[in-house]
Amino acid sequence: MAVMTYREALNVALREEMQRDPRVFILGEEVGLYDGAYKVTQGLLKEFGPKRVVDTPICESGFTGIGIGAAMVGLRPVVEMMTFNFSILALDQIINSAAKMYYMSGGQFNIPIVIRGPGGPAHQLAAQHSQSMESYFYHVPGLKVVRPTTPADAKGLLKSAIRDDNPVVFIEAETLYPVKGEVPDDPDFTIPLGQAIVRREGRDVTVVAYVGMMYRAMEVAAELDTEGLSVEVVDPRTLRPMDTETIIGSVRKTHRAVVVEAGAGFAGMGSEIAAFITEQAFDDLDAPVERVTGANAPMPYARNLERAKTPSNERIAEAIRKVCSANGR
Amino acid sequence: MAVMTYREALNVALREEMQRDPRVFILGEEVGLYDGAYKVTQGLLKEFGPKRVVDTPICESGFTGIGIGAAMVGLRPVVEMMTFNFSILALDQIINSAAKMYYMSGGQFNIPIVIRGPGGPAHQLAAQHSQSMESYFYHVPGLKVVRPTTPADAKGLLKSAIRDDNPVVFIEAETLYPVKGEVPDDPDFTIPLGQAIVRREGRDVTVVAYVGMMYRAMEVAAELDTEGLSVEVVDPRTLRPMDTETIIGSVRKTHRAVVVEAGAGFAGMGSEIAAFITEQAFDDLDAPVERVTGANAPMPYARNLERAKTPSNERIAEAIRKVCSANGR
Amino acid sequence: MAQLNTAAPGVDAGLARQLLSQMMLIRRFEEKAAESYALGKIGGFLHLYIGEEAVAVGASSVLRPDDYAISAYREHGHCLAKGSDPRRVMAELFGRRDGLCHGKGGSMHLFDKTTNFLGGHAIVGAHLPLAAGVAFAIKYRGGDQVIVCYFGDGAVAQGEFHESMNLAALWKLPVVYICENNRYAMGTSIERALAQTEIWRFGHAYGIPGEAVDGMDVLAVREAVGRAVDRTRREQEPTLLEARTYRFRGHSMRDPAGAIYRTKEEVEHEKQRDPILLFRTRCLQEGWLTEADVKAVEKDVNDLIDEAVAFADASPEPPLEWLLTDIYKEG
Amino acid sequence: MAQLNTAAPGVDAGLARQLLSQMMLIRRFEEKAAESYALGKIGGFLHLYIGEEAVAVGASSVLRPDDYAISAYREHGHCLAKGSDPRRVMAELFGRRDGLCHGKGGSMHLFDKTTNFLGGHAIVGAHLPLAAGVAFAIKYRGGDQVIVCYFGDGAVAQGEFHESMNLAALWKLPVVYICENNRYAMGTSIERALAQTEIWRFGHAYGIPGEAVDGMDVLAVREAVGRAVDRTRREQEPTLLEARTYRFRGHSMRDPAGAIYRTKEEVEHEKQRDPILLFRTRCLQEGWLTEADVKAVEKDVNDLIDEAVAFADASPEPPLEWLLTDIYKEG
Ligand SMILES: Cc1ncc(C[n+]2csc(CCOP(=O)(O)OP(=O)(O)O)c2C)c(N)n1
Ligand SMILES: Cc1ncc(C[n+]2csc(CCOP(=O)(O)OP(=O)(O)O)c2C)c(N)n1
Ligand SMILES: [Mg+2]
Ligand SMILES: [Mg+2]
Repeated sequence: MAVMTYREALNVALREEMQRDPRVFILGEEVGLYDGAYKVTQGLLKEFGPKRVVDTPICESGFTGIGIGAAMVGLRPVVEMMTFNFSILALDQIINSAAKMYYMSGGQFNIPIVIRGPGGPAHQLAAQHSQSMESYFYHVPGLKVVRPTTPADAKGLLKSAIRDDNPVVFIEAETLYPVKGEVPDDPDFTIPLGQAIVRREGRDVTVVAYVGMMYRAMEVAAELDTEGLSVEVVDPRTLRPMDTETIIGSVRKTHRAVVVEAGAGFAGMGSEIAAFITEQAFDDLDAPVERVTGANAPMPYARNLERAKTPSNERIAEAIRKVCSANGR
Repeated sequence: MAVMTYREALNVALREEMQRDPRVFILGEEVGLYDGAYKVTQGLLKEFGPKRVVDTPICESGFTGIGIGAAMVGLRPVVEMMTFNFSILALDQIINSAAKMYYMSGGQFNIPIVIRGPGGPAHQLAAQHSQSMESYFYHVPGLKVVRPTTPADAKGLLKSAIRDDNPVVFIEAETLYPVKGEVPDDPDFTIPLGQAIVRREGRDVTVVAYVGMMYRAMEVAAELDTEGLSVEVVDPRTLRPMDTETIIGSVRKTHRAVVVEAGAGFAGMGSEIAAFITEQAFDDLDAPVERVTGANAPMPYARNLERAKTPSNERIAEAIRKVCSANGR
Repeated sequence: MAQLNTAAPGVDAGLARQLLSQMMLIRRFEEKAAESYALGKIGGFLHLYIGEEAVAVGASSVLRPDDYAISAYREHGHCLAKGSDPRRVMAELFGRRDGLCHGKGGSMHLFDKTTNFLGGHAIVGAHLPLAAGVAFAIKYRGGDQVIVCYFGDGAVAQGEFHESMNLAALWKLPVVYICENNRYAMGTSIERALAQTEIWRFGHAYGIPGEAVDGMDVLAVREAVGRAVDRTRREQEPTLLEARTYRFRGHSMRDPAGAIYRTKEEVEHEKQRDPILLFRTRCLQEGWLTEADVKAVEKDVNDLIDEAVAFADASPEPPLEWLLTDIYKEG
Repeated sequence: MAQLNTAAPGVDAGLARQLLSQMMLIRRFEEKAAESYALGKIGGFLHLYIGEEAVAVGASSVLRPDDYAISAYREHGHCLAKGSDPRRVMAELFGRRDGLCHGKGGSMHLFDKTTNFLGGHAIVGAHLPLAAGVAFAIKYRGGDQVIVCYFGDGAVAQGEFHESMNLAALWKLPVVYICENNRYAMGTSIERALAQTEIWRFGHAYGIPGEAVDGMDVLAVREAVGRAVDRTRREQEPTLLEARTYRFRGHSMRDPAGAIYRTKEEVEHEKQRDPILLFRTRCLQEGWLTEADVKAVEKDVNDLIDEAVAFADASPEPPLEWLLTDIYKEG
């Protein structure tokens, strides 16, 4: 095990997979000469050369399409979105070409591509550059969608994504790049897509959260522990396919659930999680699932408004207390 | 009251609003000389001339951007997407420009634009041309999203959408264009955005459904009536802002709910509806909310597979029976 | 009636028969598809290629089997010309189990891995970057194939046209872009869609060589595409060809006449340049084929297509479980 | 040191002072913004315009107040040159209540309805169609305004560039597109991004007239944009100008040196053509201004910007309720 940042873990995953498989290459804005706008691809141009680390002009639809075309005939592109905000320009390619091709062609052309880059709220980047983009993807049959929370997950899941034969939308958390953690060195270490993880065991309530919100949930859980509330925290890690089993298993044990998400709440990921928990564990639930979500507003620039936009520890704690007090605990 | 088709009702709404307000104009592919790919704009070029009914080349992002720019300085464009499938190419403009401009500019530039056209599953148009596109929009703060079910709604809601000062995504149902119904003649007839309607009163269960699925729900309700099950059908009509009050009011009365949607179920509109019903009426619910949704698959071409993709009357009936039998009715 | 007089070096009876027979096969296929559509055996959108056959046939005649081709939704001709079995193509249109895509794709989404035919794409403009991506992969692997990318005049207004031209030129990708300029995108004439109606000239800005070619003359197409493919294969650089053609039918079966936006006279005038009639006449004039040869070709083609229809008719619907297969590839 | 020698008909002391003072105002504004960023008073991305001032100032000097301007995210200069109050612009960068957008937009999203400055857009290429839309509205209303649309060389690879050129040319829309070619899009030089690096030539394909102009020479920019605006106003047709310029700083404050992708020598060489130094020298040479005049301008500018910073500093944060206002406009 080495201790490294989330950013470094991603970098190692890319390097190892490029070493392992000559069909893997990287395509995107500033991934090469500039070493990545967020330095995730640092050193890769030097190691693998311009054939496999390809700087593109600004044309998200065009270069994503190039990746998909290359994947049609057997390469395994990793397309970097400088930030996921720009993936909206490539959405037609990702959804209409990548996600549907295997189906439309009756199983002839699968698209082994990874679309990756930072996403989620960032620091004072305002409405167009700071948003949770996963909502455009997780609804789409044919896509897999990953949101890694820890450095180890970043590495293990990215490696699985690259080895996967399907299009994987891999949304890193911009604010987690400097976060450190232990990461297995084994180049064969992978984490299967579609497996949630219980980050913390607890008896009284299940909190479902990923990326930045997972860290907040863990802080809150530690605090509430001192109040005698035992909080279990589950991180789905992959949003599609969703590991409903692990989540439901946890809820059947705790009888209460809170879902936290950074993005706007209306029709967000939390809606689906709340819905399937209720569907599958209705009779086990002692209270309705609580959702703690980002405000239903574009992201404001001003620091104080920005802070208010995203769920705070206080709001998470409040929701936990609320479900725990309902129908007596 | 005149009896007319859904298509004609839309046409009348456009005509009346263009007569009423010279700032209203229509922009899109084949809206003029061809009289609309689906004939919704029939006769408008003749009546209003090429200045106000503008045929565009195929460049959804470009011409939607033109509409938004024109709206910034006070015009009131109605942009037709030949079908909503193509709106994905204009998504950046709709979301990053139209939906956020009012907020980013601190209230200086509102965008009074309507983006309209047919959407939802159609007949054997396969994966790229037959899908429920609302999921890309209803999550987005700053947008309003309408899905009209009847000819009268089509007229009344489109007129409200055109008079609204905000960007409205107005997704008609391709398969409902020929459906006939009574439509008020009054040129001042409008239906406010954000108001659901109870299509059919009932005591035992609330079914929430819109566009094509609403008609199926009504058929099923009539059938089940003969079995002694009294089904209330609520049509949200506007998906954002959602009239949660009417829906919750109905559920508090019936204690049971089924949500039907044509699109893929995972993280669809039904997830949000199920989630807020459970949140707000948990103690009134005698059974978990059931979701009846389209299969989590791209749309297949073959007729039999296509039929199986979308909820059938049988599946709706089954879900209703299931919630009604849970915890004894 | 109009005549073809292009130079025709190297044309012999065999080649003439091949070209004529392929064009007739596509024509007959399309006529039968139209009939089947009227009978309700084919659903959805059906875009016929009738009138444009010389482009697909001329172009495909210079491709190697390991070269790739990709197209939009009016692609029956491209798919057949690249070598697909008409029976499986027809079965796909019928939405049957033995279709190329097992009935899941339909008319707009034909794919055939065995012939390197890469679809079948129905978002106008979207397959242009895909073509560049295939070319990228060819180059990445050090191969000497090319990809031919067919698209309509309507796609030229789309941003992805520009993105593709720029990337293909910048990175020197071996793709031959063939714009099938039939002068209309549905009801919109090129004059109402493009500030530049000489489409091949768009290449200039990017330094992409190109030319316009008479898309009704199969030999002219063959020559121009031949030159382009040779150059592209040799130099690993893109080419932009504009094949001037015309669709004799409406945009799709739902626009049967195509009469709102163009005059009867115009359509009649263009039909004088039917690529099959023109080439048949030429074959007879040049002595490449006899009347009897042509008759034989006609009969073979009719038999093949009758067989294709019978095959499609006999093929069962896909099993219902297939609704949920081919969404994710396992393992 | 480099010198400016363009013909300068009609330049007098008043105009010279105005141009110099605006360029210096923008420069000083940017320097103070950089300082404030280092102090943590400004957050997020901050893209400085230092080195490119001649473009915004030259262009704005020929616009009427009722003409429009629109830009991308490196827009402080365009916004100020169009007439916005530096105090409110600085307050916006500080995220304060009295900012142009009440602190909701920030550096990348400046909007000022009172000066017809239409933003402040941060998706590369996306504001080009918006500009065409504003021009569409001008024409629709029968007005005689124009809109100037500033964008970077990086936006040229984006499909919306092409879509906008085509639509503006096809529909003859009164928009003057000004590409600020500073030779880099972040770390990507135009040679690595565009198959055609003479950006103004892209207009040819669409029949859009254009030219390249020295973007370091405020009088040259003024003349070229003046001609373009006159023509566009008169003919109601687009123009494409390429202003050749250079950014002296990194892409944003997060790329302070901008040194990975360009050499120190290159940067030093370009700094010899600092548009403010060049124009100041010219003013003195031509006798338009005296040393004392220049000093006075400098002092005024410094005072204005100090005041802007003080104003921004004093402005409170927006109230928390504003998180949920301005999402929908009420009837
Ligand atoms: C992005 C997009 N917009 C609109 C359509 C609807 N549409 C289908 S075909 C077509 C016309 C295309 O014309 P052209 O490219 O000239 O090809 P042709 O049909 O003439 O072969 C249109 C507008 C579409 N499929 N995709
Ligand atoms: C669609 C999109 N892709 C990527 C980015 C990230 N990005 C911001 S600025 C920039 C470079 C733009 O360069 P250019 O247009 O030349 O303008 P300059 O910064 O030189 O003024 C990039 C890639 C973005 N904002 N939008
Ligand atoms: Mg065409
Ligand atoms: Mg630049």
